[in-house]
Amino acid sequence: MTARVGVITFPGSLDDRDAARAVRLADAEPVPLWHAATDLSEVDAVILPGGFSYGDYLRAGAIARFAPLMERLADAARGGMPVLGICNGFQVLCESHLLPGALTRNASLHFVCRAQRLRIENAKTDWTRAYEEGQEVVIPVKNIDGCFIADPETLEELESSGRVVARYVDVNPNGSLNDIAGICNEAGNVVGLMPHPEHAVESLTGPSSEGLGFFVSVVQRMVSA
Amino acid sequence: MARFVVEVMLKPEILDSQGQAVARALPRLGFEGVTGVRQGKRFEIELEGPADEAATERVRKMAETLLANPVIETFELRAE
Amino acid sequence: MARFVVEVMLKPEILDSQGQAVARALPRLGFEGVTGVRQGKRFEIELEGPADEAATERVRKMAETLLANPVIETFELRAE
Amino acid sequence: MTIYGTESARPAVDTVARAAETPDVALPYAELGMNDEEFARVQRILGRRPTSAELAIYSVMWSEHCSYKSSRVHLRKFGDKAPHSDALLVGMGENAGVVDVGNGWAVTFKIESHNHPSYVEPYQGAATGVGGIVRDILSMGARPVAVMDSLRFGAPDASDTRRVLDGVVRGVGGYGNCLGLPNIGGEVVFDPCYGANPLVNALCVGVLKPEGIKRATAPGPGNQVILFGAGTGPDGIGGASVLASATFDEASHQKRPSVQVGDPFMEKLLTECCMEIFAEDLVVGIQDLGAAGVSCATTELAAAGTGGMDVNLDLVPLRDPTLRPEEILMSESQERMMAVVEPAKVARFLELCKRWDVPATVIGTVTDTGRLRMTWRGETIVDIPPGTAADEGPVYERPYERPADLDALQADSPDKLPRPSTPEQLRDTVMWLAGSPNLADKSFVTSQYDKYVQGNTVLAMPDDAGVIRIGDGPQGIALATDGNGRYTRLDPYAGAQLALSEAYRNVATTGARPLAVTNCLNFGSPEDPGVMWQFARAVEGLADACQALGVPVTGGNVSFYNQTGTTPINPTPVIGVLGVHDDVTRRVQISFNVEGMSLLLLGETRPEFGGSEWANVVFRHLGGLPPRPDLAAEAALASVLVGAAREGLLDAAHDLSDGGLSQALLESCLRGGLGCTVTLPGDPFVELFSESVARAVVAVHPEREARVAALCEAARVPVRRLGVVGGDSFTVEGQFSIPLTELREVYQGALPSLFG
Ligand SMILES: Nc1ncnc2c1ncn2[C@@H]1O[C@H](COP(=O)(O)OP(=O)(O)O)[C@@H](O)[C@H]1O
Ligand SMILES: [Mg+2]
Repeated sequence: MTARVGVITFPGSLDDRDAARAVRLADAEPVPLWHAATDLSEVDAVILPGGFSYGDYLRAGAIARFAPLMERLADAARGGMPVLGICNGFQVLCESHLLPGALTRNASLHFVCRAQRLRIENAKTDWTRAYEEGQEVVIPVKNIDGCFIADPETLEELESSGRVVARYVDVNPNGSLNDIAGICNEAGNVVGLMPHPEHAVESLTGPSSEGLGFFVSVVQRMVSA
Repeated sequence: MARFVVEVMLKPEILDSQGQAVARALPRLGFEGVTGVRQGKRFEIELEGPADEAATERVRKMAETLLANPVIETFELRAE
Repeated sequence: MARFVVEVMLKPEILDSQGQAVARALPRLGFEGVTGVRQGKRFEIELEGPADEAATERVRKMAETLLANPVIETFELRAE
Repeated sequence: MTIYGTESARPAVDTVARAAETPDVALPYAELGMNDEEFARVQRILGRRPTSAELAIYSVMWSEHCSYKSSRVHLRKFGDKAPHSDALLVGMGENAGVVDVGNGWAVTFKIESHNHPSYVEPYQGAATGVGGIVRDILSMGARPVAVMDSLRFGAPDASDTRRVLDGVVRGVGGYGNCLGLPNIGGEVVFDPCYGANPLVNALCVGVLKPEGIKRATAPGPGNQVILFGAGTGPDGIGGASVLASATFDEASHQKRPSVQVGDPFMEKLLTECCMEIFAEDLVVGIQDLGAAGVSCATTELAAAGTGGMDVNLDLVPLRDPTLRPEEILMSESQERMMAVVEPAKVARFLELCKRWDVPATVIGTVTDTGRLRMTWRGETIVDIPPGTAADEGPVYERPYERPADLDALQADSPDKLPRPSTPEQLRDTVMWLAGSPNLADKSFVTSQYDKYVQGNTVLAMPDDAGVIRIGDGPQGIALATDGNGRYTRLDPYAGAQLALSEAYRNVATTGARPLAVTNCLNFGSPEDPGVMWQFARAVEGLADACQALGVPVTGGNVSFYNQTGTTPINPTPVIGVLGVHDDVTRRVQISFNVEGMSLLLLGETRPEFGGSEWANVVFRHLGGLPPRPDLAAEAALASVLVGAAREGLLDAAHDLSDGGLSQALLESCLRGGLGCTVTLPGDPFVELFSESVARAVVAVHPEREARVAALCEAARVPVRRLGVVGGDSFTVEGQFSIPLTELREVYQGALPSLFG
């Protein structure tokens, strides 16, 4: 049975078709989900793609959070469904309080697009089990509101419970606290990631194909579940 | 017609990179003696009906749920 | 120590895409009856010295040259 | 009824009936940029004075920007001399040209300027420049797949340059990134002549099926005219308010601002909405609203269709309810489109718009009356033959004359400038050039642009051309833009050819077959005979070169009046070349990736330094003649590069252009992180810094050297072994060796230290 991975399109989503391509390359079936829908079409996992939902006007992710489908998603996520928020998707997850902290304007105040080296810090989440802990991968980042912040207690809790999923290596492109590039919830099924693994799935069009592991991970989980 | 102003500022402990950039730019432009700059947002909201308690409550709810992110921001609200 | 607030808003004839996006989102969140939303910026500026005429003038100059873009924005300034 | 009275709250309307009755009312046509003769012509066409709304339409449609009245007689040469091309599906004259790239795919692309607005308000000017060209591509029926930006700013250390550059780059990025279009290339050039005249030229490319091509036409009486997208506000209508205030309601109509503001989110919605509308084949014609807004869309659609249209201006959704009809007609509000839809399909059209939150309104109907009629508040305010506004604008044969200073300029050859000769001097020159703003690393700019979005970017900056995969591959396209104002100042005919040459070469260097051309001609005032001469010569040069290289011009844009006082910018034709890759996996990059590869130099090097970066950077010298264009050599080089790429022979290739061999080698070294060692048989200064055309350096596996040499010989392209890839320095035997770390520091540090 192939895993069905939903990809939500909000108005202003940009990397939805790329996320679907990545799902396909991981041998799963991508299922387009429309933000205004009221059910999740029986998917096994969901990706909130990158982009500028609602233009990122007001705050990145602030308006998309209220999409009808997000209520369903929140329930499903609490019930253990794997959810990956990439860039704008990460911002939506934080705005929805499915993940702690917030993503604010980059320290440089510039949009930054670069091939970024990351270290996978937690290889046990639903989206990282195809990696080794400590493995380094090169994946694009591209954002202007990618600076992860959280209050000291939250940060301490994320660090001590191993919920920092990925960290920037060499360069911190946006000023994130503790070089944090991605985090997860307590159960490890909801992951937010600022870099874009869906743009590192073919070496022809990305800096590497090392992002594929995120999508392979969730497929492996479906199979083992 | 009721008019409200909602002012949203980052919590003081949150790094305000935009405010800091302004603060850094000022001396370059010849403005000395500035000891701090903070940058936030300002919304003007117009509602049908009178500017009564109920309207204020509605705007407060908008501010809490949408206009400000309580994780990093605080807001103030006033009728105009 | 002098404290000023500078409020920067788009000129009324300039498209306020951010305010409009908020205005369009509100009904979907169950907030009806909102007839207009405008979004602008708010700066808090702290200066050394007293909040006198001269300080006000300096902040006005900052607002004109850096905080606001006179081509599309207007500002208001007040001491706090 | 009083004519222009204030007796009621309702301002008076200048109706067609009124215009016929009051021939002597003075209209402010001069303020709208119309001369006496043009105004008289409008009167002759209409047989009466125009209403103020009609004047609004004619004045914008007959403006230089919309009518090409000064350039048209010259631009014809692109058509007259166009080489035959089987690939051309839509030529010049539509919103953008369309070329067949094979395998059932077509591509449309165009470059356009937004220079003046980008000086007034850099962020919004640049942002709306991107937005405007994207809508042109959209209106051809294509999905936009990438953008490029060709930028020119004043002296890097001039006080205003930072403001303009910062805003322009943020604007290009802010709009394109939010729209989800990868930025795959462009230019950043500094020269004092662009100080108060920055050039912001934006290119967009889109992909479609040949059967899906859409046209700007309104055929079929009874078909509905739908305006969709953003509301109409007082954007960019400084001129219209002259009309409104001078004629009518002095007090309440201040001169309106002329800044246009972009909303990329709305454009993204518009794009997705159009894709679904096209997929269901819901339109018979479509036009974007750019400069001249509703005036342009209605007149052009009607003129190209059955010929008539009735429009009710009261139905135009307004952002500002106080707008007068003249202002509605001239408004340049962004993110709007106009579609012509069969009545039976209107409901579905509106439904799709609703799904995407795109406001859409039926505002008119196609007729066969031959007249464009518009009503406002129940009165007829426009009744004109639409073709007279859209197609029959004035055409000027402006006087032109070779600039008086050109002889002296060309005589002032760089030959007398002292040249570096010792190893130290040569080394210093390499470093100096590498760290000069025009040659230094542009990552400070390009890292602010998303190049990955859509997942089809095969090559982007800093490679020689952007390459985009089409469909699921393996086919794809390559695009490059180039222009050199210094060369063109020295010799406009050659300068335009050199720009084409370079873009052509850049595309071929990636392994793509060059196919078609777009151009943006940035010049001073056409009323200056010297400028007009530059323009005529440049167009002639470009047309001849396109013919020689077999690549037709498919579209473009002219921007005049780029001057400060009476001083024009250096004439700056920016040329975009589109090429095709049959298999994008065979694309060739600039980076030296593998130790031990042999370096070959293709092409012939002559001592050519007129207009060179060396003369510019070291001496601020501009004089002499630019490098000699050699189109035959260019075509031969391209055939070798394309053939070698197809056979998979090249590990890297980089064309030689600004800064010459030295610059090309160090860019390839720094990109790949590997050094090189080369031997220069001739005068090292000439070898390193000459800007002769039709040259490229390639890295090939030693075993493949012979095959590449054979290809060169067959095409009569001179080839010479330069050296080898490897190590961690840029070494010229017997001269100098510069550690890459040192080079990297100056190359990458320059722009951040100026603008960071
Ligand atoms: N404004 C820009 N936007 C996007 N890419 C740019 C821009 N300016 C320069 N580039 C890219 O940087 C690289 C180097 O530019 P340049 O040296 O001008 O190239 P070339 O000499 O090959 O034409 C190219 O890939 C070019 O497309
Ligand atoms: Mg090149």
